[in-house]
Amino acid sequence: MAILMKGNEAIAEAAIQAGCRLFCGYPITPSTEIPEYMAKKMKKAGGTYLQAESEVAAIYMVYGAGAAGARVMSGTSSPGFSLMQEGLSYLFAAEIPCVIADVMRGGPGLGGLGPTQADYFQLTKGGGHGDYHPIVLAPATVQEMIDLTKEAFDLADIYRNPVILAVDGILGQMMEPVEFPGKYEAKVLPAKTWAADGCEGRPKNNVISYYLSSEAGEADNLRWGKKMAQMQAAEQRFAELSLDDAEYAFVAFGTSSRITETAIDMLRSEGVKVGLFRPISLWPFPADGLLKRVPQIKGWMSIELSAGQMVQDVRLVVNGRAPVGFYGRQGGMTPEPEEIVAAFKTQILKGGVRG
Amino acid sequence: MAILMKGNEAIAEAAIQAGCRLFCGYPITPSTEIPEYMAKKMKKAGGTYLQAESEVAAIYMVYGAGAAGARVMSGTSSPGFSLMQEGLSYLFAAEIPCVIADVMRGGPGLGGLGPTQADYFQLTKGGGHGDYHPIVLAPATVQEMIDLTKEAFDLADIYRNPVILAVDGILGQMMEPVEFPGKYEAKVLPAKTWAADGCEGRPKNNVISYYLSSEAGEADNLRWGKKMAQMQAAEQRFAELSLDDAEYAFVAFGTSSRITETAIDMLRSEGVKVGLFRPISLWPFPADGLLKRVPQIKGWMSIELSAGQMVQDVRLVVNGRAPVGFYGRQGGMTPEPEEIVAAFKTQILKGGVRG
Amino acid sequence: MTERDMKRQETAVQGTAEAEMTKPVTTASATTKSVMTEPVTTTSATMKPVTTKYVLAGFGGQGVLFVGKVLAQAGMMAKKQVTWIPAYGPEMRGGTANCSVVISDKKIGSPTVGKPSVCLTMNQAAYEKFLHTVVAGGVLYVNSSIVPELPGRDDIRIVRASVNEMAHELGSAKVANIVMLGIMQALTPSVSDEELEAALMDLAGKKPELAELNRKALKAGMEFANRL
Amino acid sequence: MTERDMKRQETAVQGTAEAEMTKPVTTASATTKSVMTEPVTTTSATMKPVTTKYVLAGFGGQGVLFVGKVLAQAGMMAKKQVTWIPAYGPEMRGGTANCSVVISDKKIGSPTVGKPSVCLTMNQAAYEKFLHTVVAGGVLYVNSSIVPELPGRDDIRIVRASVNEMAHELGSAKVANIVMLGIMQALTPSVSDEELEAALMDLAGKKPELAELNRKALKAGMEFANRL
Amino acid sequence: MANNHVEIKTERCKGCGLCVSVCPKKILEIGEIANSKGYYAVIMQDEEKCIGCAFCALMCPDLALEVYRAEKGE
Amino acid sequence: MANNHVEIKTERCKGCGLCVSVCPKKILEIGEIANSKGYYAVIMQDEEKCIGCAFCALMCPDLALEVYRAEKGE
Amino acid sequence: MKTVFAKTTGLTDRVFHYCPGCTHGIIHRLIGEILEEMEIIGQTVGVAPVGCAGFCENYFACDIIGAAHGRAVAAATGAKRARPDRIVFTYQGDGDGASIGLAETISAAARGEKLTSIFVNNAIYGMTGGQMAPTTLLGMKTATSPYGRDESMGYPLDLPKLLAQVKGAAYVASVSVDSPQAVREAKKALKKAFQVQVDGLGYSFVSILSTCPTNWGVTPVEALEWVRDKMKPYFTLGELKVPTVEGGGKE
Amino acid sequence: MKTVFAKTTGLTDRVFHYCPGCTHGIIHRLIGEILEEMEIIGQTVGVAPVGCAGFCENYFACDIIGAAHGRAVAAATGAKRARPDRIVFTYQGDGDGASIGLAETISAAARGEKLTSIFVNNAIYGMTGGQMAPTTLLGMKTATSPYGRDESMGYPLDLPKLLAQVKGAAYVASVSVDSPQAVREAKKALKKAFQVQVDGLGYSFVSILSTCPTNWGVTPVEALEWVRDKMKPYFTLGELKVPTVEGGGKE
Ligand SMILES: Cc1ncc(C[n+]2csc(CCOP(=O)(O)OP(=O)(O)O)c2C)c(N)n1
Ligand SMILES: Cc1ncc(C[n+]2csc(CCOP(=O)(O)OP(=O)(O)O)c2C)c(N)n1
Ligand code: SF4
Ligand code: SF4
Ligand code: SF4
Ligand code: SF4
Ligand code: SF4
Ligand code: SF4
Ligand SMILES: [Mg+2]
Ligand SMILES: [Mg+2]
Repeated sequence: MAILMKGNEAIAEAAIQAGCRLFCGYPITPSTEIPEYMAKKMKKAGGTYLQAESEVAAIYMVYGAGAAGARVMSGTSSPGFSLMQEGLSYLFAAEIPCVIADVMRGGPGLGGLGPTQADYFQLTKGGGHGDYHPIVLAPATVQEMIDLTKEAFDLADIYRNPVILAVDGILGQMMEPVEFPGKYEAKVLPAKTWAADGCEGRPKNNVISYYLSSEAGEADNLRWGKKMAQMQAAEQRFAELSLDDAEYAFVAFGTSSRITETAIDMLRSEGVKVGLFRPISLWPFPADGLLKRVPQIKGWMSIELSAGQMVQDVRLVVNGRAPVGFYGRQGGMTPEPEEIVAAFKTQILKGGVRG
Repeated sequence: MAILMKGNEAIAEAAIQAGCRLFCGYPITPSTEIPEYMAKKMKKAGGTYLQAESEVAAIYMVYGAGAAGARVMSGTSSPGFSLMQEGLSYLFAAEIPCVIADVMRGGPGLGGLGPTQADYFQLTKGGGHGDYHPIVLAPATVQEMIDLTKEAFDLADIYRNPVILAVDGILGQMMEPVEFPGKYEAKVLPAKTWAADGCEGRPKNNVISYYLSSEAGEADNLRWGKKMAQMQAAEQRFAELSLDDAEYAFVAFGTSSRITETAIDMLRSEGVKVGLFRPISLWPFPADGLLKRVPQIKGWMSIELSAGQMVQDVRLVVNGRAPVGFYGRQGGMTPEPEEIVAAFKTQILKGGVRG
Repeated sequence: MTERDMKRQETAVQGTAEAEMTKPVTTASATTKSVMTEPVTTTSATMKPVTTKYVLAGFGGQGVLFVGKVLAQAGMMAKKQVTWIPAYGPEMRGGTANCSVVISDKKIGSPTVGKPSVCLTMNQAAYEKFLHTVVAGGVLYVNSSIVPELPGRDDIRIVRASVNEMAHELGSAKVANIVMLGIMQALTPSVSDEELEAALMDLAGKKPELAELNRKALKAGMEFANRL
Repeated sequence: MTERDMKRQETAVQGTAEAEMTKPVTTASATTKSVMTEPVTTTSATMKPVTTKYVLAGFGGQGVLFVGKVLAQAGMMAKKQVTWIPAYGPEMRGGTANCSVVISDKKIGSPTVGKPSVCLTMNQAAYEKFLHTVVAGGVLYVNSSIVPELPGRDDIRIVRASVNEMAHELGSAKVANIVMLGIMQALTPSVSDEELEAALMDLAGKKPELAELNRKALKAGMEFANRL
Repeated sequence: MANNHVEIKTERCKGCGLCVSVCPKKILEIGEIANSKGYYAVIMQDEEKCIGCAFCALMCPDLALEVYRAEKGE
Repeated sequence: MANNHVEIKTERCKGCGLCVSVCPKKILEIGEIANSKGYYAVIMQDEEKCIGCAFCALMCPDLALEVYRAEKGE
Repeated sequence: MKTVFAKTTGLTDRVFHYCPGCTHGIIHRLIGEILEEMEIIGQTVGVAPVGCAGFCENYFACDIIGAAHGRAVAAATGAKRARPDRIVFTYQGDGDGASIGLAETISAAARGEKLTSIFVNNAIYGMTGGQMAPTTLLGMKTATSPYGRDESMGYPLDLPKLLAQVKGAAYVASVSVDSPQAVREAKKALKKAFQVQVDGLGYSFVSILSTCPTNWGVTPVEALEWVRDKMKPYFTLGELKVPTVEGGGKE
Repeated sequence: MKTVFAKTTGLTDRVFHYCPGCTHGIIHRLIGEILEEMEIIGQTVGVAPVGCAGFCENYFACDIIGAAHGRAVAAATGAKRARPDRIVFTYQGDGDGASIGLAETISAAARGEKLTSIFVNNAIYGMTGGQMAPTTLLGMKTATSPYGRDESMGYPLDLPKLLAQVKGAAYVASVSVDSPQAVREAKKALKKAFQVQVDGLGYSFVSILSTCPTNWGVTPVEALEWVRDKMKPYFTLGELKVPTVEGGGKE
């Protein structure tokens, strides 16, 4: 049965259903419904909502719990997410599975509470130090928030890697009808034989994130590089809309992809053959899927709630074979479909953008 | 008169000469000589070395001092730099001038102490939340560390923006002969009429980083966007070596650019016409300078102490007009010139890399 | 805008203990004004899928977010596609809050509403902000208890109702929003009356007294509209 | 490697209060072995600019970083281009430390030294690690007080000297590194003897006693080498 | 002798009632008329009884009150 | 009666001298021979005097000492 | 007529954004009055927190730096070290100063930073809509302790009590503003705190029990009663530390 | 022969990497012995700091999680909350626990986290080569207080004294290992701390005065004397708080 639910609450409920029994977080708008929902529901589920003293502490609580083998999660918004960057780098290096939601708001600085996607770089290029990438999943509907949250926990366990839910503030606050399809069945996952949870009956485990020599450091980095290549091969996710006959394509994720859908309706009603390529995994960026469309598409356009970040990844894939335009709104504003249509016409149809 | 000096100490001395009178930091290898030098010399210069309780505190001490109009600096290494990401986003939004040195070590996680350039993304794409960029300067010699440190303070004041010195661990630890050219004369800089340093005799000043509405947030972001465009127009810095007759070009900064110089000597002695494009400003990336060489260069190759980060910026500029290869070492390792030569031959001369 | 407001304005839903801390202003008298345009969207059985886009605005505590939730809930119960998004004005406490609701027969693309077909403005700031966003041929509902008679538009229908007074008469100033919901239901329904009432009861009918009060308010609004 | 080691090994420079906490091992006896190859680089006045690349290695406290500093300082005083880079082995306390020094007549590209032309190994681990990195025709100096006679190479010159004992005789085990520096100066100089001595005095000649001791050690090394 | 006087800045008042609760003379009261922000501002019932103690102003979080004491002979 | 016995694991000893400093019988001493790490390990001077108090082992930071007490009749 | 009470010039004319009856307003006024009375408006730099008081730059007549959540003391430290001739104070909520910024508060005290922290304890995160704070009392229901705070969520932190143990803290007081008398006491403590800074004696800290009628879900008058009945019995009150001659503080 | 003293199974056979005479080694041994004696090696998860003890996973026979600098208590909190049936302890330096991780330490105490923190106070940052720590004594020369720590750099923080004021802390002790007798006392305190955790009474914390001969620039034996002569007079010693029946601690 469908129920009307806020995106943030949907994430929280889905996490509980996926077996998450510990949430460590610190309140921050517009993500606060996640901890609040957890505070309300975790106890009944036999789990714990734990309010950390800060986001720095929260991410390391996640670190400790994940290292001990638990399904654990945190949720925050942009400034809080910034405070977690050292932790994310550590989580990657110590190969600790966990799920973090970043419900993005207006930045930089204290900024504002309006929705943005301006943490894209931070999310996908690594806001912390060193060469690493968490998996980043970007839902576009509240239902997808549920489905991806559940999947996030599995992916985290499979790859021993943090998985981030990249949610713009609108999705976090929006209500839509959703369904929870029965009892969640986790995939058959590798046993956590590596976890530091008491060594009775087995050799002791250490979960650490340092290396003693540069040689060892390089070896670790190469091993992680291989793991990331595996993720790039297996975990690129995207959705397409009206691309089969398209001459032009938008690229957009999350809320901006939905606004773009409406813009596409408008353009199609004017006879313009345009479609949508929607990355669902922001990292790994769905380069292979996009690449398949490159021969067919005469002009691309990235629509973002930022000054233009993902557009770089689009350009890297298109690599000069067609113009790639960009339109975005910032600081909490969202574009109207009409603006997207107009920008598309200027930049792509009239060729206002460089190849 | 030339003196032999460690890179980290050179930064510290240059900062003092540039009028920096407050250093707030937290010790971390391999940047520790910066605070230690400050602790030794600041007092005599009439300034203060202040050991913060953490990097999070350090960056906000810098924030407060900069907001009050002081020339202030911090220095750290990768994990500490990660802890400063929220602060950097705030510094940008509140438009507070300051200088931070990131002496990069092996990551991710606790990692190792060997030199890397693996914070490139974090430095240039914004490790914190929101759309923002500090200026990032990457010296390649100890002398350049001095010159760029002094310039960093001026740039910070001119643009009211944080300026980062991106230093790989080798440069921080290396000794080279340097000269301090007499008394440092700061440029004529705009008076800090905006500083919050007591409002006697003028209307009160507030230095803040939030906006009350998304409309205002967008306006702020657009204004900052303009400022960043100005920096991109005026502050791209790079050096070229043997490019005038070159058919191929390496792109490299910092220590890897110097190793590459030796590789170029080797290749030139074999008759290969190859040169070096060395970004000095990592942000703004010297796209214009690189673009000028695009018509002439048949193959590019980025050499980095990372898994390949700057190569993305090179590819964005080259945009498919020539192959762009990459060779790097990780985790604290540095390449030998011979390795670079070999990689160049495989990837570029033998065409092993995609266009 | 404050994070507090974001949170608070939303929790000030109908029927919870958290109501406005200050009594609402109840001064302007009830007037109605209509222009002869048809509402853009109805639920009438045409072949073309129908999408209704709402913006509901007022100040925090007036329950506009709640009205939106009832509409969305009703739409969902009617097996339609729905979205509900809260938005908050730039000001501090007492600032403007609004929500966007889309009810549609087909999959909803953009959940944000820049140009509503149906708009509700419960205070003057909202009226001034949203008057010009309504699509030509759309309907604008105005709480004339608070919003004085101001310049309007000729290409939309403007329905004015002094819902504060009407609510007061029903026994609680708090249900002014529900009275307005009733008026909207009578003139621009997206769902059947039963579906709307069921949705309202779902969200604010837990306690019998409240259920009764809300039901009465809804009825009162519909009757008022039917008399227009 | 520990951050502490990185720091410490470096601060254990000649003539400071911070010397090794444990006495160095002084067992192996002095032997010398040479093959008939010319050092790759000398300061002799050829037209081609000369670049000498050093790796100086040992365990923390043996003062190899300091030897590198003296070489670099001397190179600078001789108006050459110089670089000095410390590097630290993977092990904990007692692990291997080394530094790379480049002295050149022209601008220095790579400051890292993968294939030294002149190499110094003050302990066995260093010997094993660096023996095979020396370029053919290069020179490897070995502290035979500590490094036992091990398989070598025929294409480089290997100079073995029991510098611990020699230093001991001079009155302080701490100057073994300077004795070795003297030997290196005699056989593969990059600068004049005066320049080297001046550099040494610059870095470790603040206190008269120390100045004297270091000068004597340098001399002793040079004399030893000249007798080879 | 003139009354002590409490000046109520109605537009600043948010009708919180803190002043009412502390007035030792119980002469303050939340009024019936809303200010432009919709707050029912406090009103003075009986200024003659005011002893000018300024308790009300001390507790007012919104600087809505100023207190003047009648001086001898006023 | 046999002596009490202190077993010195020379390869673990770092020659720090803490044991030496606390031995009530002053029978421990830093030796002259370096172990494979170059540390001059502690040596026992006169085991007969050892009272088996284990002060040395309690203070040894490197687990280089084990202490055994002779039992009655041994 | 003699003016018994009029608006201070230490504050601007802007109407506070705080909820009706929120005692943040009273505390603001006291600080404004002190800035005026001590004639330091033009020499003072205030540091704003993130929290309900995050917009206080609109009200204080002195220069203001807006810090990040929890970092007001760090920012104030930077400002004071850069300009030792200035009077620097922070204004912070309990979440800001005792949770995310706890290390900053205690470390500044330990360093004896010559600045003044004003800590407004309303036992809740007001700004974000009423979540549990480090100071939330046991049993108290908040958005993240919906069934009441129990021991598994920890005990309310009595920050002034801790700070009184820190050597570099020269003046530590814990006051309230729940009655006219308390308001007068609070002002005295605040003024002493500023005076300690002017005299260069070390870190001064004043904790003030404050209300949040909105998130407590009570009327403003009930909120004052709640301060009296629940908070005052739990949190240590009074002057917990006053300066000694040599600089450091004495309990 | 009767074994009076032999190596515990609570430690691996790896030789410590610590400098000669560094008392980190003694403290390691005590913990290993306790793990063995309490028969909890297989049930225990230790959390390593960043600092000289950052490699202690090589030595403790139990499972170890390596945290970031200052975050050991946060990581331990996560581990314990995830596995309340396990014994969880942190091993931290003074920089780790009292500077960068200060908020984590005190907040965990306030929350009454049922874990044990072992705080090794050597008055310096050992790992990074001897910089000033929050615990560095006045007058002490370090790499970042080359002329000696003076008051402008703050006063040494007496963390156990603070923690004893925090309600959720059930057991707080401050001990030393500068003599065999002291070592025995230290072991008793450590064992009590673990027992308090086993009994589920709340947070337990043991501060241990330790040496850093290397960075203090003295011999190991002189270092012990320095602990006795300089550190013990400054830092509060003893059992500062022992558990009460109801769970929270009592001073
Ligand atoms: C890094 C970060 N985390 C969280 C937030 C969200 N946030 C803003 S204010 C606040 C707490 C406010 O509580 P308090 O400090 O007690 O002040 P009050 O509003 O109660 O006066 C929080 C959690 C933020 N802005 N930044
Ligand atoms: C975020 C971060 N900042 C700084 C460092 C560098 N660092 C490593 S250990 C350490 C301090 C060690 O001192 P302490 O905690 O007292 O432990 P000790 O080595 O003295 O036992 C520092 C500053 C780091 N690794 N990470
Ligand atoms: S001054 Fe005193 S008596 Fe007069 S109104 Fe105010 S509180 Fe009442
Ligand atoms: S205390 Fe102030 S704001 Fe509150 S009712 Fe009285 S005058 Fe109005
Ligand atoms: S057991 Fe006691 S007497 Fe025997 S060697 Fe050790 S300390 Fe000395
Ligand atoms: S205490 Fe241990 S390590 Fe130190 S000298 Fe004695 S046996 Fe050796
Ligand atoms: S939310 Fe609470 S603390 Fe914030 S202004 Fe309102 S009453 Fe005051
Ligand atoms: S540096 Fe100091 S604390 Fe670290 S191992 Fe050596 S003596 Fe011990
Ligand atoms: Mg609060
Ligand atoms: Mg320490």
